[in-house]
Amino acid sequence: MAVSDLLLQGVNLMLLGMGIVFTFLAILVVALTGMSRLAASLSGPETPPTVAASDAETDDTELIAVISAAINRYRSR
Amino acid sequence: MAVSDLLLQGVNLMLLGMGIVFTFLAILVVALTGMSRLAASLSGPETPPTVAASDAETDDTELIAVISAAINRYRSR
Amino acid sequence: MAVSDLLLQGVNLMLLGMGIVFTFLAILVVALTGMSRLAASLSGPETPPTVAASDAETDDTELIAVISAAINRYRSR
Amino acid sequence: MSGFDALWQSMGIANMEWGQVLMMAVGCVLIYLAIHKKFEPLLLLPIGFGAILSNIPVAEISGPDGLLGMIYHVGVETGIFPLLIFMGVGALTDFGALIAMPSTLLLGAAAQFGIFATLLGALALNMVPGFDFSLSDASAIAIIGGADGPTAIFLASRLAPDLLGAIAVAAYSYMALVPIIQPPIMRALTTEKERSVKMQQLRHVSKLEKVLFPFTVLLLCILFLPSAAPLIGMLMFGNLLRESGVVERLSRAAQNEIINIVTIFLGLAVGSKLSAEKFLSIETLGILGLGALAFCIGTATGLLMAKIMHRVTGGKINPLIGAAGVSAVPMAARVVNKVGLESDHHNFLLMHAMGPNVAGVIGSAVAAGVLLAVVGG
Amino acid sequence: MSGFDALWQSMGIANMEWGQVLMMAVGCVLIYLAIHKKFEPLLLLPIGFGAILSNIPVAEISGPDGLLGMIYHVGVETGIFPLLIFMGVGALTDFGALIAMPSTLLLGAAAQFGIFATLLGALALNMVPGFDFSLSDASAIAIIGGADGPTAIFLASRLAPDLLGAIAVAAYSYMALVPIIQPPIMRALTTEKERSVKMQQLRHVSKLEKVLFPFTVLLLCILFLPSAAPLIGMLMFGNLLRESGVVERLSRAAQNEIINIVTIFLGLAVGSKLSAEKFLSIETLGILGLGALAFCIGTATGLLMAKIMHRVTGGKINPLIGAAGVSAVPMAARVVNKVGLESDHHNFLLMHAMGPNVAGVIGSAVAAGVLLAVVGG
Amino acid sequence: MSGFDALWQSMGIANMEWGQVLMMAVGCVLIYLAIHKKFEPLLLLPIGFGAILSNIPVAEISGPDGLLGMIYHVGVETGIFPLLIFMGVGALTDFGALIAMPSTLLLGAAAQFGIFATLLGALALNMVPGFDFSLSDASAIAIIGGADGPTAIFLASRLAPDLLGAIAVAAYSYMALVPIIQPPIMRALTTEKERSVKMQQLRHVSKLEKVLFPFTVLLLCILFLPSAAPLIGMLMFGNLLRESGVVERLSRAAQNEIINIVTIFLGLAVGSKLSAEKFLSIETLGILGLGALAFCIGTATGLLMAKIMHRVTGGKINPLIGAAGVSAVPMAARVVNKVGLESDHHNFLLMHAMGPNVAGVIGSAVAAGVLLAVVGG
Ligand code: NA
Ligand code: NA
Ligand code: NA
Repeated sequence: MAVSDLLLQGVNLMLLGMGIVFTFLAILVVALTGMSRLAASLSGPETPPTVAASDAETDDTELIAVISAAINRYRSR
Repeated sequence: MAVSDLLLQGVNLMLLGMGIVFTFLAILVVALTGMSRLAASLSGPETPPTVAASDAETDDTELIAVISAAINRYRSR
Repeated sequence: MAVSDLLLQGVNLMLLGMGIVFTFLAILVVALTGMSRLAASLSGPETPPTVAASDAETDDTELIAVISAAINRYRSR
Repeated sequence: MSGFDALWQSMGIANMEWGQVLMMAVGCVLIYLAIHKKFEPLLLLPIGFGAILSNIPVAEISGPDGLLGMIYHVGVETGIFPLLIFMGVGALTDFGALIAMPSTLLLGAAAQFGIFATLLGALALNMVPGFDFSLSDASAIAIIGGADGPTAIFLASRLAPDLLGAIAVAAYSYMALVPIIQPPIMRALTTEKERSVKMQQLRHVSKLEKVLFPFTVLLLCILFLPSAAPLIGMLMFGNLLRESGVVERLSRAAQNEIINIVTIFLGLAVGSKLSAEKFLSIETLGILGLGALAFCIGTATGLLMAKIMHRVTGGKINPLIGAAGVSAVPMAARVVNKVGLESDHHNFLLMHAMGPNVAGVIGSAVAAGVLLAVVGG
Repeated sequence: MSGFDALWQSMGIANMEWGQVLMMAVGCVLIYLAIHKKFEPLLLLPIGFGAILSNIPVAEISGPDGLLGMIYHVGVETGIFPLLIFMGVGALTDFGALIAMPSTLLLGAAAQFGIFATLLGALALNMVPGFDFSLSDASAIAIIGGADGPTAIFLASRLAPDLLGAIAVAAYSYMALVPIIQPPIMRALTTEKERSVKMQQLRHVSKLEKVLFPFTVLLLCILFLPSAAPLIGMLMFGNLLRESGVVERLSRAAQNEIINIVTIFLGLAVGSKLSAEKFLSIETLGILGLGALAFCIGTATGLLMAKIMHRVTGGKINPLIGAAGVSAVPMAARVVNKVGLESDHHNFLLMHAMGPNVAGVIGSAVAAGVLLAVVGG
Repeated sequence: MSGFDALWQSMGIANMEWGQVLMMAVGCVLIYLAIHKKFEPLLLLPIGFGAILSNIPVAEISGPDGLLGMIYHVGVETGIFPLLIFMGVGALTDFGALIAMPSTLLLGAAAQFGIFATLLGALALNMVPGFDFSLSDASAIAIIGGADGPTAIFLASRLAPDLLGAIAVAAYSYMALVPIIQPPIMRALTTEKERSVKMQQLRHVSKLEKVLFPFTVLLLCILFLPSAAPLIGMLMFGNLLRESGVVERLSRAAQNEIINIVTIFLGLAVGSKLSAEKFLSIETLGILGLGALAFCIGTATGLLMAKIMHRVTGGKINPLIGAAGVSAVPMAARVVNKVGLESDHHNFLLMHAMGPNVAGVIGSAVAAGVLLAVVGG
């Protein structure tokens, strides 16, 4: 195939490709925004589960803090 | 094949199957009882290895206890 | 094949094999010695990285020491 | 421009069929149950996602060159994945309660009646127009009553690959539903007094007994039922890795790396069998109904056998533990414990229920062996 | 003695070709970069070692019966390894920043222009004597601009297996070079004032949103671009394992055991494609040049789109975060953070850059889907 | 009723052959040795269990469609499993002691005489009626003298698959027996004074040396013995993962997940080769005898070479460390240490024995390469 034909195909593919990538991700922006609203309306106040989750995280950090503190205490003797 | 034939086969298979399952597991009851006796006679007094094993387990629980205690102590300060 | 032929082949293979194993590993002795010299000349004083590495190891042992000590302290109460 | 046309033709919306949409919805329901209701999430989440992926139009992910198709071919068609899961289950299971009280094996045996009654039920369904279950199909469906996921997948992959998706979904769903299915049956078939029976503490089981146990079970399997040898062999191999005490590395690998990796792949591969033409049929409804029946019957016969043992032993056995004979480890044993606590707040039956519970695993593997030997031969 | 003769004939020095020596040197350079410069060592070290092994004369390690040849056949030709890596990436990635600010997806989209400009560049190179890139070749080369290793390997294994070695090496090398390639472009295209823009703290993202996210992305993929479904499907499956919170075991397996094991094998297998006749050609130079171009263009278009968003939002967006749209997670986001700190020591852009950064992963998977649908169909 | 008949025909007791019973007993003995005597349990336990499973009548577990048969086909016939084990061994091995004292390589070389003497012995056995070892068979048997399990399995799978079971069992059994086999030979060939020699502390080995080491070894292998490249290449790849310091994830995967998983499967697969017709033959007795001979000769020649080095260096080398040259890592080095402590309670030879010990691994891989090049060509 002549290079010019290939390049023409390439330009078409570029336009098509960027078009689709942009369209796809733009629709995804809309979809994610809608999804977040749906999630907010589904879970209502929704604070409780979040708190629980962050609780678990606190525990985790706390554990690390405990261990670090223990080690520091031991070292500082 | 007619459904009635199939059902007949099914009844046979049911009788055979439950028979074998029961027989198999009943023999296994006997075999396990024998196995336990054999084990008891093989190991004689047998307390030492058991103690060692449970020792290891104690260590494990003890370790967990130690860590929990350490964490609790730290938190309660 | 006659056993004597096989044995002859075996003797050949033995001589060849031990010869190669020895030659190979002897060359490797030379190569490793050269490699070590190369490494020494490449890294010059070279102490810093080594120190860093052993530092990390110390930390590791220290951590184990800390934990063991903590457990012992707990037990000895 | 042909690119646009090719692209439109390659879009999902241009090729979507109703059946695929429905199957993706089924996949979403399974995932919802897994996440929100915690229904056997380790299997149902990958199965549900596999169902979605394999019903995507154009992509052919469950085709012979697609990821899920290849995983199914390598791991499920060959039986390798269920067997590796069985090895992991063996490595994770402590058979101590069973060794301490071997008579609970009879409870595990009785509960397998759910399997064979369902077999008959599946064959009887052929009288209803629209159903056409062969003896192989009926056997594969019946094993749902074994309440043991890998056994069900293993048997279905051998006897009725077309029904595998529905059978696996039914098996894991009902295993998850055990806390809902079993208690009413347990209360109906036992008296308050029976439920309050306190059982003697289990004797200590020595390490030697635990090491000899896998050999004892395997020996009987070899002598009488070699068709169950792959399942029971791998179960006992895993258990030996655990109990031998000398191969800690391998035991950990069987309990963690291998079983986790295989579970992901097994779930996805099973999900790849949830295609519309296979799953959206009247037969699936039949399978779901028969599966529920199987669990109920198995629970009932386990309980009845336990009542007999209660009588024979002069009241030493709490009949509730019979319900654990269906396996569904450790869910069924926990249900027994919970129902027992309702009658007496200080009666912990968990350990006593573990005996019939693990006996149920062996029992359904034995039943699978019988079905393979007679039907699959 | 024929043994001696056979042995000499079997020695490496008697059979070594120049190309093999050079390719082993290339392998050593890759390993040097991996160890000494910390260039994507997880991939480049196994790739480099694979290159050495596969160029050993006589041994035929990358032949059909050799270890690397078999690994390549099973894992790369089938696409399984890159897909499993994608599952692991999904399980390792927190898409929270993207969910909190979905508009950053547009940055991920703009940065993919690097891919398509490079496609054109590769085709234009055909005007230089010695180059003969087909549309498939050009597409596979272009995906280097996606700055995403597994996507590049997946697409190359489908569209241009002969170029796979060079493409994978270029992709991972430039990903490692992001801290060197991007900052000058970032400084050239933005003003000091733009670089100092402080962005609003990201809102909290609920667990439910994180669970719904994979389904939202997958749904669009199913509807519009099923050819990207294997990649995006596995990415989202991994992410669901992570976010569902009920399959901790499987999430860990995807994040550790599976991705680590597969990375070793994928690296070795890619290395087995670094043979002299394939790699030591003018085309490789072209690929390396085009790859650099792709990264630069992608960075620039990402930045330009971010400048547009900066204007549109009345200055709420710091244009620097556009550079993270090329993906190269998390390196590009860190570079944004670093360049941002140069202008204002208290301006931490890391979290804001993570949005376009992970958007870039989705963007390049979408671009790969388009190329597969149009070129690979 | 045909069901009954089919079932009886499907029972193990109806189909059991004597050979199978005996082989299961062999399997039990191996497991007993593994558990009770701690004989290389990581391999001998799975091998023993594999032997039991594969000799179950009717079940055909080691047949082409059986689990063990498939595992053997995929992992052992292809050589993949031993090579992955070698990668793991490389990742687990610290070659520092060898780098600090490269001359100990000569001890590793000398100990390989056990291999070649055994080769001759195997051929000579053909003079005894009932033995008919080809040159390939003899080579595969001889490698037992390398005291290295994966090397033995790799070579046997290539040169004499029929003897693989017996060879692997012999190799691992004698490796386990090293603490019993070696000390008498060590005491017989050395004087009390020699055994009391204290060796200079090993010099510090830099990180750079450890990183360059795998390349040095691989380079020689490439130049002179590419037939050993798969083995040595994977060993050195694993070691580079370990020493590079930049791929901690991969190093851990090679040292744990991969080697543990592969060990389970390799053991089972090797066990599947323990069939009555292959194992219960006079040839197995020959192999066991030759294996013992190989270990004794290797130990002796290692010691003798160490005595020469003792003289040459003016007494700086403790001749005991020569015994560690047979490999059997780290057992042989520990035996050296123990025997050394008998003569002087403060003489710790462990680190000095690690040099020849790991040299023995390289030495037997080199010997395997020679045998493959000459015999397998
Ligand atoms: Na069951
Ligand atoms: Na990208
Ligand atoms: Na050796």
